[in-house]
Amino acid sequence: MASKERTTVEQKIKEQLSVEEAKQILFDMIRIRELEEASAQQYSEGKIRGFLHLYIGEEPIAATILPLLKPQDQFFGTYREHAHALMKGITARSIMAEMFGKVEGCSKGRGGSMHIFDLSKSFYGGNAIVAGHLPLAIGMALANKMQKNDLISICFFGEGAIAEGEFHESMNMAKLWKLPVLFVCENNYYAMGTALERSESQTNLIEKAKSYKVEAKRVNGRNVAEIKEAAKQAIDFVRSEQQPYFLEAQTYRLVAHSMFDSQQYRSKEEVEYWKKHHDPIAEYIHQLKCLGWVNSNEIKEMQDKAKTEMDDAISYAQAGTTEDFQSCMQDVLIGEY
Amino acid sequence: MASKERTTVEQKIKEQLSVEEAKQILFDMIRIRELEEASAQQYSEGKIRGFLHLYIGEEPIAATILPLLKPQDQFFGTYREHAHALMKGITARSIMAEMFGKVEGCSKGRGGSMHIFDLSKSFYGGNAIVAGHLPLAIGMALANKMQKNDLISICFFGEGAIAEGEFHESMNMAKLWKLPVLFVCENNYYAMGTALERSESQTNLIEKAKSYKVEAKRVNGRNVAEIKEAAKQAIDFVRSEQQPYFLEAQTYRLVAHSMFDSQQYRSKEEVEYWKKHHDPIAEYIHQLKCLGWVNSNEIKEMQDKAKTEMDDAISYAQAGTTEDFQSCMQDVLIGEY
Amino acid sequence: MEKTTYRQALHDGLYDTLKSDPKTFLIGEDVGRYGGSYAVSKGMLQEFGEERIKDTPLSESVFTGLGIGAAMGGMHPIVEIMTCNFALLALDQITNNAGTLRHMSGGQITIPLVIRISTGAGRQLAAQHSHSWEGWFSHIPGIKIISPATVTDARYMLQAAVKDPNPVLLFEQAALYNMEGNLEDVREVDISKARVLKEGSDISFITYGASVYKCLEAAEELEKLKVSAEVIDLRSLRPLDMPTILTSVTKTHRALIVDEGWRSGSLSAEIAARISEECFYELDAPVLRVCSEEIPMPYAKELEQKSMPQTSSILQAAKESLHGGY
Amino acid sequence: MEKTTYRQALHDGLYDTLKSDPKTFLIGEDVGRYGGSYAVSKGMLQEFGEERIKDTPLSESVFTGLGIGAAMGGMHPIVEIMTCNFALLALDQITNNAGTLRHMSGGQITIPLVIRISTGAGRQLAAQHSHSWEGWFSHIPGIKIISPATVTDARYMLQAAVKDPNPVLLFEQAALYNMEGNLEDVREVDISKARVLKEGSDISFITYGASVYKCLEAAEELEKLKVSAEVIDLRSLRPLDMPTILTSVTKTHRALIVDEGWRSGSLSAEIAARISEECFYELDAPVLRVCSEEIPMPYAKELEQKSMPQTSSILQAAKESLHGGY
Ligand SMILES: Cc1ncc(C[n+]2csc(CCOP(=O)(O)OP(=O)(O)O)c2C)c(N)n1
Ligand SMILES: Cc1ncc(C[n+]2csc(CCOP(=O)(O)OP(=O)(O)O)c2C)c(N)n1
Ligand SMILES: [Mg+2]
Ligand SMILES: [Mg+2]
Repeated sequence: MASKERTTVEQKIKEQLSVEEAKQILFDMIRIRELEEASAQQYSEGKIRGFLHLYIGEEPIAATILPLLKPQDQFFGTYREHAHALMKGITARSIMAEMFGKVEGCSKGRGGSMHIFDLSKSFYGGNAIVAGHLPLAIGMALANKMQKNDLISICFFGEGAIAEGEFHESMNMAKLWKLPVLFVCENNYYAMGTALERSESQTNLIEKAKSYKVEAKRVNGRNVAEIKEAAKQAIDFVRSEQQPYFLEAQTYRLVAHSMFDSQQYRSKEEVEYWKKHHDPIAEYIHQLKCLGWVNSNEIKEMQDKAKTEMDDAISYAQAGTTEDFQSCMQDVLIGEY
Repeated sequence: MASKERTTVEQKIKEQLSVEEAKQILFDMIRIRELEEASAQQYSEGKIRGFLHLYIGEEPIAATILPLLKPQDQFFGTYREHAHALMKGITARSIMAEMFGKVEGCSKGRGGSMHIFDLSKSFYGGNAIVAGHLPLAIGMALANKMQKNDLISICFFGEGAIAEGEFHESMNMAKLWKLPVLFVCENNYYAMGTALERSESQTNLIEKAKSYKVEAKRVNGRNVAEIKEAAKQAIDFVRSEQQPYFLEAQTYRLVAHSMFDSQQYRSKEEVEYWKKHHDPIAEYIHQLKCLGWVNSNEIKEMQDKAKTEMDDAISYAQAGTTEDFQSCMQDVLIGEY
Repeated sequence: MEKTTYRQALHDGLYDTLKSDPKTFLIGEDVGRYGGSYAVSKGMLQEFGEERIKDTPLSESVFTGLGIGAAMGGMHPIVEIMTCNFALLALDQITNNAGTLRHMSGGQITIPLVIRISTGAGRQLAAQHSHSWEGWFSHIPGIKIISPATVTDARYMLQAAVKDPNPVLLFEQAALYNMEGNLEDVREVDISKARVLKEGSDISFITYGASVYKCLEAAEELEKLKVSAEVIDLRSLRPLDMPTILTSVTKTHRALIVDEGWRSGSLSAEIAARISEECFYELDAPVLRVCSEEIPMPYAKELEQKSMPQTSSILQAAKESLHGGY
Repeated sequence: MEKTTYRQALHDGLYDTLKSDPKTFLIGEDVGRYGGSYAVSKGMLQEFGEERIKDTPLSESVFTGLGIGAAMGGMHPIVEIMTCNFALLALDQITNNAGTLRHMSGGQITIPLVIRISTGAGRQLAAQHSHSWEGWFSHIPGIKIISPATVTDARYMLQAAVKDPNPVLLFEQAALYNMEGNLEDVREVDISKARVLKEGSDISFITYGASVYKCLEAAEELEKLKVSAEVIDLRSLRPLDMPTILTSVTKTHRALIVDEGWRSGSLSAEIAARISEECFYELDAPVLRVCSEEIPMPYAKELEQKSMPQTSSILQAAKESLHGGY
């Protein structure tokens, strides 16, 4: 990053964040990274199975946006949602136990990595049909609006979801019916192995959103201050105007799509470049250090704390139990059937 | 219509059409109108059943565009397709027999009004899942492109179809893959009883098409010369550039959506206004008369000829037979099963 | 007993539901200004206003999913999908969301949603507007499926469905909208039970929806031949009321299932399989089925009628069962 | 006999098909640069180029419909839908177009299309990635449905499907991709026939796909008890090869159907119903079924395994059939 640019970034941090806030976000980013690395580790040890999608490289988005919500604002996310779950206040224990398939997990171990749900935190998944949760989010927004409860729903999805008909129908209905929903598109430029330019004829996603007359803004998903500023405005807009909003956060997935992915579709060099130059945690640490807002000791402390949290989560998950099969036969319908 | 405007319209006719062509289009519009009125009549006599969707008020679009195609260019349309069928060269006899449910009909009487098919005329329906035929049309375009046969596919649909996810996915893929398909949106401002502004947050359909980077143009669907000019350009563009194109023709359905529709959603005055001032056949006749290109005798002749054609079609349909049930059990799969 | 039509009964049931439960609202294509494609919601927009009678764009997948989301948010949405033929566009939402989210979330999510869908042939609407897919959809765990055959059920099933905390698909029988019938003197109905519409001792006709009347007609014909057929209206297709079915078959020892769905993989297959599993040794003859022909529904009247179960084909199958045509 | 894996066999079959029929091309999500989500099409992009190996956007409905349209235009497209769980998004196209257009147009339209779809549980992918819906989809007239269980079928079924002038859905068994097996010395297979994988005289196991191996295992166990089970691999789910099934049941007088689909409304129901209809008097016991539990598939390994048919549950059901547990 050019030094001029860097100054601007730091300027913006000072403008948008208090030292406390800035450090909290850093800590949360570190927690997310630790959670993801712990998950990868547990996957390789066979404790976590199925699909596992990591958020490494995308941390600033969830770490910055989620804390801006009211606790009761409803979140709808994808299968790449550990970070969002953690940020919405679900404990690492509960998340890890879920990934271990234990009944102590927030979804009783029925869902695993892709299906984290915790209604006490207004966390509605963990949805694994790409774009299938967008209609749920706008429906929730309608319920909020009809009940005048001043809540908004927030819906995260990847840029790959935009090609689905559900995106189109949801954007249109959200705008037509003035639904208070914040769409957050995490544009990491790949949907599995399909690059954005092979998935969208119009790669300017803001233009796409605007074609529904939905307000839209793009942010650099590695720039915490920029994300915060835009997300705050967006959330306020959605809540006060009772209208949808589309926020694009440009980012890069530094790891494979899932543990099954051998990444034939992008070069090692490309990934290495991003890892080396644009690891968002390293970038952010650098910025805060330049500002003199954190020092290496504090960072070490944060890392240790996060590691301890994740170690504890793993022990908790490890000690958990599998749901009884008879119990697992419940909850298909309510009542006798 | 203001007289200044009228002059321009007539100017344009002279620019775009020969006298012969202009008269042929008028004759075709009259034929369509007669076909539709005959159908309504036969419906009221119980000879035609099921859903019957008429094209009255929209005649200039099919009458002008379809003759510009090569005979082998493949047409995909909706349930409101009698006119297009006639223009693509299917006989009124064949259409009427189909609507009578007779085996002499182009689809053997299995399809009725909504499902006219005739592959010898490259006429691929008659499709009644709104927007469900768009993917077929782009698939056909891909087949044409891969076979380098210099054909294009042309796909008609109403503005209501734009809200479906299939529209979104089709536009995107057509542009991404540079498919030679002409989309023609007949925007009659209502989808059954739902007005455009309640079905689209962005009512400017050209903007919608352009959001996929698809070339797009709007025409007045009552202005024959304007339609011809734009359609010709569009067809040439699709064929030579091997790219999709979106043509919107603004129009008005002067009759009910189908024979079941009591038109609660629009006022009698609105419909009367359009009938009185904007019946496209009356308008066009007026224009051609002003130009001195037709006289009342010729028009009368055209009407008589069209009536005769439709009477003959009805007699033919009436004399037809119902398909044998054993035969109707065929064609589910090819071969034994 | 009051006379009414199936359509009017549905209309009145909808009206009462909207009137009594402020959390309900109706969404779907043309439910408002058009008055509902089958006129069931005629006048509702004027009565309840735009907030509660919501015309949607043509977006089956998303307005269905929106209903699911609103139900998760504590409302009691009533979604209308014009016909089951278009419901395939919403089947991902119905299956992967409505039918799945409660279980997958460990029992946290509740979806008090009703989806009204018209179904069935007989009106010459051809292959993209005429199928009966309610039996097909009854494969999906996590949803209930009901379908009224009588005006009484048409009148009260919706209210029961709205009170049910589960996603309920209510299939309206397109062929019955104009049917007149006697409204029974009840204020509510139980949607979990099948109903014996006619008692009999020699053979059990198991059916639902529009085919009920064909079965009753066939049963009447059989009376003339001194054969006593029992006619069961299933009412609920998922879950199935097996006790009522098994009690009947255990009594009559013969079963004939009449189902307007395509034969292979229809609901009739499931019922036949269960009867064989659960009371095989009570059966005096194989369980038989009368279903629709496995072709896309043809338009021509005669062909359409021949493709569907008819009183005559029911009679013929019944005779086969009774006399052992094998 | 050559050893190969199910995945490799599918890969080789796909390769040969693309090589031998210039009208074929492969489209779907990540079939190209990613190499196929299950690596079946790995290397194909490099071999056949972008014209014939086409990565699509996430648009299941439209790329499936596009395949139908291209087939109507004379090509032989091979569409890949990653898993059947996402195929609901394309079910309108499959049913209302692929399965309908030929008949509805009076026999004019031909759709030589193949859709490859992976299916099945066992990999802890939970409720939105694990279901077996091929049996459910086999309700649709106008399409064929096949599913290879052996490496030989994995190798040659695609070629047969591409040669078939009808729309064919080919379901790949996700649980078998890594399975090794002996490739038989054949050059083609007939996709219309079921296959007796093991002959037996006391009971018929009727199954397909991954459950085939559980049935074979159960049959082996039964041998120890001097019970001889016949194992039939259906191979084609629509149409069903009834002669092979009925011949077997007429011989063994007992039938057990093993189907990884949810029990109610599964293919197993149809087969059970047909067996009862067509050879009721040959049956010494009710036709039994071992299916998946009717719940969205849970993630936890133990729960997932308990939800699916297993050798033990097959054995138990077989014993019930043999000893009359009723
Ligand atoms: C409807 C559907 N189609 C395909 C898939 C398989 N799939 C899972 S994630 C994914 C890529 C999604 O990419 P994007 O939306 O950009 O999100 P990202 O994974 O990059 O965060 C695909 C194709 C799916 N889960 N659902
Ligand atoms: C998927 C689907 N949803 C609903 C319908 C019922 N329907 C038939 S025509 C129609 C209106 C379509 O309007 P538009 O696309 O504007 O075409 P128009 O009839 O005005 O020519 C509707 C809702 C259908 N046939 N298919
Ligand atoms: Mg992405
Ligand atoms: Mg319209």
